[in-house]
Amino acid sequence: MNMTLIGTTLAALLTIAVYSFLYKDNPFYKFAEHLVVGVSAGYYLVIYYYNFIDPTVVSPVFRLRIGGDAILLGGVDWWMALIPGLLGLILYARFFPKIGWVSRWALGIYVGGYSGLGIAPVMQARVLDQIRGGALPVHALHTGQGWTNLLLVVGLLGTLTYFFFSLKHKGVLGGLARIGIVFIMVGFGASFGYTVMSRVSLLIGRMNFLLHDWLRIV
Amino acid sequence: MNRLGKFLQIDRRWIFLAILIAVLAPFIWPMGLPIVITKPVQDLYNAVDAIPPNGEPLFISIDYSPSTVPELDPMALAILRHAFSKDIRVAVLTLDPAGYGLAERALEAVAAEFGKERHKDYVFLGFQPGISAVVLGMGINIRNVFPEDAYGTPLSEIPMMEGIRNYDQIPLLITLSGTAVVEAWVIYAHQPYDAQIGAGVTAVMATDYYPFLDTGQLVGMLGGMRGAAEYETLIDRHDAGVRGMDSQSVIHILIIVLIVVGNIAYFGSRKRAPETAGGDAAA
Amino acid sequence: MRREIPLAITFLAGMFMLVDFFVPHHRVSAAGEELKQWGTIVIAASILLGIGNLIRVHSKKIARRQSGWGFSLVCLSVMAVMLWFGMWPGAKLGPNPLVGSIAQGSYFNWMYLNMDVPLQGTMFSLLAFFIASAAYRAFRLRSPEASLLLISAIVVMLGRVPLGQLLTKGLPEKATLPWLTEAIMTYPNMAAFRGILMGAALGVMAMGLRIILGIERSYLGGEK
Amino acid sequence: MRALLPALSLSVSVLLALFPPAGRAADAPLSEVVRETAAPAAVTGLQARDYLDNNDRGDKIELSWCLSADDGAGALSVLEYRVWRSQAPDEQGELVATLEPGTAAHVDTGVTPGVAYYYRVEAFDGALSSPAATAGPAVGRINLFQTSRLPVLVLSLAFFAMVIWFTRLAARGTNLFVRRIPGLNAVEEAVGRATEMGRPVLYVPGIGEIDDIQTIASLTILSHVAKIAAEYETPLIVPTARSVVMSAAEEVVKEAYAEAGHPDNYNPDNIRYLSDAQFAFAGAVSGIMMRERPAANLYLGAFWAESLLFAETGFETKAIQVAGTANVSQLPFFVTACDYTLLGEELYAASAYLSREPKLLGGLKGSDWMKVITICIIVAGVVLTALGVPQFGRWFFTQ
Repeated sequence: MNMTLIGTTLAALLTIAVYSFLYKDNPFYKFAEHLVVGVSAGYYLVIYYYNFIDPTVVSPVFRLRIGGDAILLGGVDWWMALIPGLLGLILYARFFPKIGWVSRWALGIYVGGYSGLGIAPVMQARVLDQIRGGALPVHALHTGQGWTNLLLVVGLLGTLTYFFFSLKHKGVLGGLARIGIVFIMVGFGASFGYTVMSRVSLLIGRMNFLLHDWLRIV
Repeated sequence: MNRLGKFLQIDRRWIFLAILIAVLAPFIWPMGLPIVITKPVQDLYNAVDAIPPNGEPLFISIDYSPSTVPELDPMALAILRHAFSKDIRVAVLTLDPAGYGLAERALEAVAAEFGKERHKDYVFLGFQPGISAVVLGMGINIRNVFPEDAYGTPLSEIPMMEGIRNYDQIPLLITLSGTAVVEAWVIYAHQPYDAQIGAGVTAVMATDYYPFLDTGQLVGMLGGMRGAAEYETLIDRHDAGVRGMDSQSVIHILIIVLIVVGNIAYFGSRKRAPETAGGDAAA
Repeated sequence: MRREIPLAITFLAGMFMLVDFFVPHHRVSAAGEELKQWGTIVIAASILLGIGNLIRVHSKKIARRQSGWGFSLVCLSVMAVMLWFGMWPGAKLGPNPLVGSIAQGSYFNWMYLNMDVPLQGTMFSLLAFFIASAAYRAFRLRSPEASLLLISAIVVMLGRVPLGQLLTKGLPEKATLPWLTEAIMTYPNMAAFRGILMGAALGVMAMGLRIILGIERSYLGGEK
Repeated sequence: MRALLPALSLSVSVLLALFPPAGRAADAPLSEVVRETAAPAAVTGLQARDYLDNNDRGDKIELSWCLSADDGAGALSVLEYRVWRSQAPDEQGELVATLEPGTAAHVDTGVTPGVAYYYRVEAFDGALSSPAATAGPAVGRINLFQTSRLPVLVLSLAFFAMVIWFTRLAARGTNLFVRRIPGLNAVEEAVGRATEMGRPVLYVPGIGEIDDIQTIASLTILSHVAKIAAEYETPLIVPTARSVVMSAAEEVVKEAYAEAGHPDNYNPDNIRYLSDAQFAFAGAVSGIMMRERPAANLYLGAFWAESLLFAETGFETKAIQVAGTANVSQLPFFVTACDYTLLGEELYAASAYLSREPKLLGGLKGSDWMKVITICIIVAGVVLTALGVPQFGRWFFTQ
């Protein structure tokens, strides 16, 4: 027995333990469930430390100072790495009721920064570009392209109307919104059907593992 | 409740059993159904094929985690095999912390298969957190975000990375992902820096990205195991993707049969027992 | 003050990143990069908050011998083992001893590949079963909308697999299942999704603006 | 015989003009005859201007020109374009680039910001150069505005103005109408049912990080749900996949219990961090559903593939399920497997709608009117393209 074979067997047994959940909740599944939570917690801690905390905070602030030279990190001096390090630390202020409110500073920078960062690119990629992609020529109705373009434009306008909250969906608005629902439903159906494939692939992948990699019967 | 009505309330474990049988059977008795190549796959294949050998490297970002391995690993293997068989250089990175081990495993396996040399033919840049920061940072200078490769060699000492500064020197970047990372590449690399982005995504995410193909924000796309199977067919090297396609067919047919049977039972029983189970499909 | 300072910080950080998008000046770009870097460090540093919660909840269970405490013990001990394998003092990355390394061949990597990968992958694959039972239960022709959902799902399911392609092989191209699938994906599906995306984008922007302006602040918690 | 030579060379050059050889002209010896007498045609329309990228150091100048008439076709096939840069209009200066035929633009990097440069571009056929086209002075500047993003700015400002305007209207007490959103009332109903059955409520705020706006929308809804749960004295379980979301959820729920007047009923053990790993989280939440049997499951926030895992397990435990996400790919599963589903923007609307705080409704109104503008632009675009005005797409082209 070598490590590879032990590993494959262990992985196969764990795989079967998870599938047993389909029959009913049982101790094997509970074991697998708690195991994966523990393993992935350990994995994330280690990966985050090595790839992140260490190179951006620990190394610049501690280790490399010992040598005397301040190093540059993406154009920033070592002491600049202290600021985010402190921001990370003050998240833990919430365990000390007296200064707990300080932890919101870190949250403020993070949430505020990313809210601001999100707005304009979203406007660009999801509104402007999609307007550009959505306003298609529909005058050439003697060609198939004209009709499909018309379909796209009507569907887009209908869907947008469905999400109009300021008025009741009656009359023209109601009609357009209804067209929107039709498109949404066809889209959801298609998406569902498309996904079946993805999910089945996963099952096939696991079966391939059990039969090909572990049992070697196919 | 009549007999049909009872059929509607069937224990779903019978369905689970049927699915299990449907997935296993074709493994034991393969049918070998033909595979048709779709345009997004052909486009991506052509884009990879057009990269000159031993020149600027193809970048592959392995942005998936263990949960999507069955769909995305075959893609990574197929694209790597395509590139290495054409002597195209490859740089691999990952934006998903859980992708580190997977990226390393796929790259080293295929590189060994083709006898490629690290730092000359390929390089593994490792993981960097902060998706948008990394993607944007690469637009300015790759060395700012990946000062060294995954094993600590500075990029400046890696021969194949000489002269590779930013997206201008990257002929194509393919992201393989089961999450919205693809969108980050489009928004932060294609939009500002005009980087050429290709994607390999899970079948479910593929629907999200059809609009991006249409607007040219994505060069091409592989969707799900089917996409991998098509790519494997294009490079003429059958592997897990092609092997699974028969099971796909059988399960799809099984689900459709289940839906049809369910509807027959539903209409047959509706007169007496109005059916209440299930979600309200209307929004 | 306890409320104003975080709101002011949120406002400044948000406005800066918003303005950064429109200002190409390299110093502004560099400052933006730096701010983003801070954000990600904050998130990385936060992971101990979660781990702390996990340890607290499970050790309470173990201490009180609550039902299933054995599983809590499994969870905590496997996490400790993983940490020990990965971070043994003096460890460094790259090809080196089995303990204190995360490179291929180390114990850490072995546990990851043989426990984490198969467990998560298998949990994900449960969806193959669930998608079948959901389809069986919910796809009923009970209203026009539900019928559309059902029909387009069936067409796409058939059109995506080789067997479905064989079913309509002899027919003219525009009547084959792969063509219909592609057509549904490209037209109705894209129109609807584009609409939903645009609507959602406006929601994101409005929410983002409310956050920056401090109108939306429930995520910051209470006043105290 | 002598008279034949010019005639031959003429006919060869005509033939070559009509049927350009596949390789470069230099490979064809006969064309040498012609080459000695004339240089390729010069490029036209040369322009030099400051180049603006998104990390502007002012060290780039962008050149564009129209190809030489002899590029690609003709006997005097262009071999390369040569770009010269100088600081005086009549100097030849320094050769900064040689470019392949077919190139009609170049970005000259490495200029000093604020210095005026002159450019000369020549077409070169291997032997002779065309007369130089000149352009300048051009100055590389460090810009403070990305002009290609003007449309984004204009639309964003219009949007902000509307949101702020409606928020102020609402703050002054104007009654803003918002139509009923199907499914939102179900949230309260679900909590009520769990109370009747004496079972807990499960609230999953998605697996997004707190920088995902959906997560923040979800926390706002959570605050509302927690208040109801506190009033009904029903336990509320909140599993999270992100540490920061967990600590924010703790604050939100604690605050809600205090506001509802039941601060003592708040149980910190019910706000749980499970795992950052997607399916470790999904598996653990399924375990909670099976063992603690919540009667109402609310899934609001950013969800990915785990959506159906939750919804089907929840169905098996016979819980009433309300879902909402802006992740379009997951909506089909929530719609088929849950009792009620909030689609896309409805999730963001929900936080405003449920809290019934007038100020939050301002954002909703603002995005509604932005939708009207968007629809108008699309219709205008369709009409303009039909009328043959092709510029429309270009107005919305940004970088």
